[in-house]
Amino acid sequence: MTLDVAKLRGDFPILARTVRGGRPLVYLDSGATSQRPRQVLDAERSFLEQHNAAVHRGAHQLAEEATDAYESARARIAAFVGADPGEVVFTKNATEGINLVAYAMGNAAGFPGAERFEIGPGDEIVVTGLEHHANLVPWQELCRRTGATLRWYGVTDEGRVNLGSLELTPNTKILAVSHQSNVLGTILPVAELTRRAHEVGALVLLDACQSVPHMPVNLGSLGVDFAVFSGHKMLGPSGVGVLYGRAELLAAMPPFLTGGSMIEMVRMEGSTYAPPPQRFEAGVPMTSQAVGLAAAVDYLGHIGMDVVAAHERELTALAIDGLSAVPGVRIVGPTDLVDRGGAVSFVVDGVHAHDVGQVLDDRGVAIRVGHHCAWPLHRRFGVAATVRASFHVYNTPDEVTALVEGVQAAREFFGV
Amino acid sequence: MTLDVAKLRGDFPILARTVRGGRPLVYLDSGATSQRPRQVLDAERSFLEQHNAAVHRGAHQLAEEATDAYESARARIAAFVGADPGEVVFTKNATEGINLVAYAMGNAAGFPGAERFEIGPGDEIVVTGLEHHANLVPWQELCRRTGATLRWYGVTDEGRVNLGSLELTPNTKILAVSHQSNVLGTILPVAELTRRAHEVGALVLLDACQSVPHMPVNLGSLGVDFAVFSGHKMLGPSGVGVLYGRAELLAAMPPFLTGGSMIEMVRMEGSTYAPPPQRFEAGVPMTSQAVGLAAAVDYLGHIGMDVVAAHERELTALAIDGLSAVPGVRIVGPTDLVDRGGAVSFVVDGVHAHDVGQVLDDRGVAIRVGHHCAWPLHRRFGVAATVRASFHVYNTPDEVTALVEGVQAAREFFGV
Amino acid sequence: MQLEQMYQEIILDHYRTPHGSGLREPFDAESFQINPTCGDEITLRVRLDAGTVADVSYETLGCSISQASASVLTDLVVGRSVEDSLRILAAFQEMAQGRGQVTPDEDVLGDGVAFAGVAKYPARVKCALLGWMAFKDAVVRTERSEGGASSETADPKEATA
Amino acid sequence: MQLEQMYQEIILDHYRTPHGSGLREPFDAESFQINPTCGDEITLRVRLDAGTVADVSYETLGCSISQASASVLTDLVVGRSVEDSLRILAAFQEMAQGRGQVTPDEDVLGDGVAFAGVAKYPARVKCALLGWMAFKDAVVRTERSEGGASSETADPKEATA
Ligand SMILES: Cc1ncc(COP(=O)(O)O)c(C=O)c1O
Ligand SMILES: Cc1ncc(COP(=O)(O)O)c(C=O)c1O
Repeated sequence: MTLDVAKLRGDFPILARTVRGGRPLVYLDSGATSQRPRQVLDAERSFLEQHNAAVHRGAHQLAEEATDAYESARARIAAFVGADPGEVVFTKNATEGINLVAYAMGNAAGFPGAERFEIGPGDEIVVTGLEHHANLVPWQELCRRTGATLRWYGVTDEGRVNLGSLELTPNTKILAVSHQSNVLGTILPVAELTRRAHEVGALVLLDACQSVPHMPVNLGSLGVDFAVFSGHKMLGPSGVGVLYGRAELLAAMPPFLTGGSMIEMVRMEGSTYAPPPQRFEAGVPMTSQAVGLAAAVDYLGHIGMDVVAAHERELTALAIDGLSAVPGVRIVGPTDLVDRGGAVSFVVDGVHAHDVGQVLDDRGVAIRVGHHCAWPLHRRFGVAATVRASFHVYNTPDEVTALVEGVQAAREFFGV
Repeated sequence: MTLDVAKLRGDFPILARTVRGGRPLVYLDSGATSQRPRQVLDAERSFLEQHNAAVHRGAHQLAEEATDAYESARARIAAFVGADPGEVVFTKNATEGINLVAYAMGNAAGFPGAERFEIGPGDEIVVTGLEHHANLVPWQELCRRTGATLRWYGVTDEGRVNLGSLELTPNTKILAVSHQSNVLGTILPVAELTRRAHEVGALVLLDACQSVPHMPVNLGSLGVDFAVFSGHKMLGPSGVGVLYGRAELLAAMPPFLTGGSMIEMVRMEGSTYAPPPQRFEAGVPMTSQAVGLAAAVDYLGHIGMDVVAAHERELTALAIDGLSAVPGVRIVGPTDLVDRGGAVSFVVDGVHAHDVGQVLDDRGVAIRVGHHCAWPLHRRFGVAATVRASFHVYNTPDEVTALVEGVQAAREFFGV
Repeated sequence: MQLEQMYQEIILDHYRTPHGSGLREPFDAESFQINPTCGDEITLRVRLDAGTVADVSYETLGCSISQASASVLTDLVVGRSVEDSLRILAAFQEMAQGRGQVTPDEDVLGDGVAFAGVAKYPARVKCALLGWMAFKDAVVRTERSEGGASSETADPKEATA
Repeated sequence: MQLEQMYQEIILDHYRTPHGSGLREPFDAESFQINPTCGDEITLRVRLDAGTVADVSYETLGCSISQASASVLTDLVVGRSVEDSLRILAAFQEMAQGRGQVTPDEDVLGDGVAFAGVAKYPARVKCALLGWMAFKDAVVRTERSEGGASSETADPKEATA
C-alpha cells in the first residue's frame, strides 16, 4: 500500500490550523504527543452519545453495551500488539504502568504466590542510561523503599546501549529498558537484552512508548514479560495507556491501586482480589478513552504499521541528511538508519536549543526543546538541552524541509 | 432560578435514545456514572481539534495553548469547590486520589519534612462502616504494608454513622470518610468528624464522590485536609478525577507516581521533585479530560449547585414516598430527607435485586443492583444485594414514577 | 415484554421448587463460590460413587437465575458419569457464554436449554454459571483428594471464570 | 516575523556582551537555580554592603533570554539598596508573568522593559526569571546568615516559582 499523506492529513482537523499569525502548522512533536484523527474523535463521541455507562457494574442495557465496547477495545488493542486480551491492563498512561509494576513488586512480600516479585536488599534492578524519567525514577524510588540497588547499562558515543558495560547477575530481579529512545531514536537490542535477563531469571519490562506507535510490534513474540505504552502517542486519546503483562505473571502479581471493581470479596477485616486484568483496574476506568484508543489502532492497522514505519524512515533520512548539511548542527544519536526510529535530536553550535525552538515556532514549526525527560542522557552527552523533531504518519517531506530551513534561519538570526 | 429540565435534557444526546426494543431510556444510575451534556463533549473536541499538545513540556504555540487550557481548567475546578488551583491535583479517578494519599503516607519514612505522614505499628487509620471499597481497601492495604491498625465507626440501623461507636486517639493518623454514602444517601457529619480528628492531630480525607456532583461543596470552609472526587459522576469525562489537598500538606507530602513532569532534577543516582501540584502528576496527563471537566463545572455552576440539590431532593422525596407505598419494599437508609442526598437503595421481599433490576431494565429503567462497591455495608444490613436508583439534574418526576411502577411490575411478575 | 425470553416458565418453576436443594452428607468435596459483582453465593457439595455423580447438594443465596440453574444442574448431572457431567457442563457454559448465538442441544441440556435466553444478557451469565462453576470446582477437588490432597476451601478466584 | 518582539536588540546585546558575568569573591550568599523543563542553570552570588547590593556575579548555562536577563539584573540592582532591588524584582516579575498585559515602567526597569515581549511566550517566562529567582533566593540567604544561620545550598524547589 502506498500512503496518500495529503489525503490522510484531511483526517486530522488540527493539522489545518495556522499559528503565529497565519503560518501553517508544521507539527513535528509527535514524540511528545500525537494528534487524533476524526475517526478517533468520532468513536469516542458516539460511544458517549449512545452507550455511556459504568462498565462491569450494571445490569441494564447501557451498562452491557458500555462493557462490550470496553472489552472489545481491549481485545482489539491486544491483537494490535500480539497479546491476549487478558494480558492488557488499562492505565492512565505508560508512566502509571511502570509504577504499577514497581509498586506491585514492593507489595509482593507476604502476598501468597508472589514470591518471584519480592525485592529487597541485595537485589538489583537494571535500566539503561538512556531511559525516559518514567522508566528510571519509579525504579529509583523502589530501590529507596526496599533497599535494592539500581544499576544501568552505559550509552556509547553514538547513542547505543553499551552491552559490555554491565553483567546481569542472579540478583537481578528486573531489567527495565526502552524499546526505542525518545531522544536518540535508537532501537534497543531487545531480543539480546531479554535473553540475558531470562538467563539469570530476571523479568523484563519494555518501555514501548516510542515503538508501538511507530512500527509493527509483537509483544508476544518479543518474549518480554511486561510492556507499557500510551494512547496519546499513537493517535489515540490522552488519559489511557496500556500495561501488558504475560498472563501467568499478572495472575501471580499483587495489586497496586485498590478499590472498586478489582475485588473478589471485601470485609472490613480484609479483602481478596479479582483475577487479572480486573485486579489492576481499580475504580471506574477511562472507558471512552479505551474506545478511542481502539479506534486509533484500527486506524493504524488499516494503514499498516509497516507502511507507517517506512514513511517515518523516509522522513528521518531526510531530516538527518538535511540537518547534517547545516554547519554547526550536531545530531545526538545515530546518524545512520540502522536500528533507528524517527526521533532526531540535535544541538546548534552557538545557539541554545530554546532559541532555536523559538525561531522554529515563529515559523510555525512545532518541535520540542529541553531534555525531553531524559536528563541523565543529556548529561551523558554533555548538553543541557537539545532540539528534537519527531514524526508520525501525517508528516511530509516538505515539513522536514521547513525544519531544516528554520534551523538555518535560527543560525542567521543569532549571527552564528 | 427554576430549572427547565425538559430543555436541559436536550443537552444530553444519550437521554434521547431508546433501549430494549424502543422504550425510552430512564437513566437512574448517575450514582455509578453520569451522562455528559453536549457542552462538555464540544469543549473536549474543540480542544483536540485546535489546541492539543503535551502540556508543560513544549515551547511552541500549541503547547502554550494546551498548557493554558489545562491550567485554566484546574483553576475553574478549584474555584468550583472552594480551593486554590495549587491544591488541585488531577488523577484518573477518585480511587487513584485515595491511593495517592495512602501510598504517599507509606512513602513518608525518610522523606525530608514528611514526618507527619509517617505511619507504622501502633498507628491507627479510621474509616466508617459505610465506605465505598475505594475508601476502604487502600487503607486495609496501607495497614498491611505498614503494620498500622484499621478501625471504623459503626453504622446505625437507620444508616447513620454511629458517632458513639469509636473514640479517636492520639494514635489516629488519618480519618477517611465519605461525605455522602453512595448506597444510603446519608450525608455524614463532616464538621463534627473533622473536629474530632483535628483534636487528636489526625488528618481528614473526605471522599466527596457523591457530594461534589450533587450539592454545593466548599472544601476550604469544610476544613478537611484532603478530598477526592471523579469527573464522570459530575457530567464530566471519565478518566479524570481530583485530589484536593491543603497547600501546606501537599507541599510536604512525598510523591506517589513518579516519572516525567513531576521532577525537579534527575540523575541516575537519584532525583528530587517539583512542587505541588506537578509533584503528583507524573507523565502526560489527561489533558482533554481536564478541559472537559472544567466545562462540566461551568455547566453545573451555570445551573447553580443549590438548584441541582433542590431538584434532586424533590426526586428523592418522590422516590422514597413512592417506593415506601409498594408492599414488601424496604428502603435501606434514611427515609426522611434530613442530611440525606439522592441515592435510594432498597430490597423487595421475595424478589432478588437482580430480578428486580431485570424487570426494570426490560421497561427501560436503568438502575444498579448489587452491593455497589459497599459490601461490608450490605453485610451490616444483612442483605447480599440491593436495588439502587440515583439521580442527577436531568431526571424528572415521571422517571421516578416509572421506577415505582417497574418495582410493582417486578412483584407481579414474580408473583409476590 | 422481552422478559419472558429470559424468565422462561421452566426457569421460574425450578426457582420456585428447586430440586436437590439443601446441604447433605456424606460428600466428597465442597465448593464455595461467589459473584463479586452482586455478592451472590453458593455452597455446593458433590458425592461420587465409582465414577458416577451420586449426589449434588447445595445452598444458594442468589437470584432466580442462579437458583434455577443450580436446580437444573442437579437434574442433569446426578446419576451421570463424571465425564458425562463435565461434557454437559461444557455445553451449558458454551450456550451461556454464546451471546444467544449458540443453539443448545436439548438432548444434552434438557431443561438447561431454557437458559438460552439468559445468554443474551451478559450481566446475568455469571448468575447462570455460578452453580456450574461450583460443581466443576468440587469435582476437581474430589480428584485432588483421591490423589491424596485434602479437600480445602475453594479458591474463589475461579468463580468468575 | 514576530521574533523581534521577543528578541529585541537590547536583549541580543546583553546576550552577546553580558554585564557582570563570572563568579567573584567575596560574596555573602550564593544561589543555584535550575529550570526543570530544559535543564538551564544559574549560579549567582550576592555581596551586600550596609544594606546596599555591592556586587552580583553569576555563571549561567542557558538560552539567550536567561543570559540577557541576568545581565540586565546586574545593571539594575548593583548599587541599589536591598529594598529597592526587591522592588525592581517585583516589577520585573509582574511584567514577565503579565502575559503582555502589563505595561512596564522604564524608570524602574531600564533595559528590563525589553523583556515585555517575552511575557507573551509563557514557556520562556521561566527563562527570563531564572536569574531573578536566584537573586531573590541569595538575598534571603544573606538575611538568614545575618540571623546566624550558615549559607546553605539553594532549595531549588523555589526555582520554578
Ligand atoms: C462514594 C464513592 N467513593 C468512591 C468512588 C470511586 O470513584 P471512581 O470509581 O470514579 O474512582 C465512588 C464511585 O464509584 C463512590 O460512589
Ligand atoms: C520512551 C518514553 N517512555 C515513557 C514515556 C511516558 O509516557 P506518558 O507520559 O504517556 O506516561 C514517554 C513519553 O513521554 C516516552 O517517550
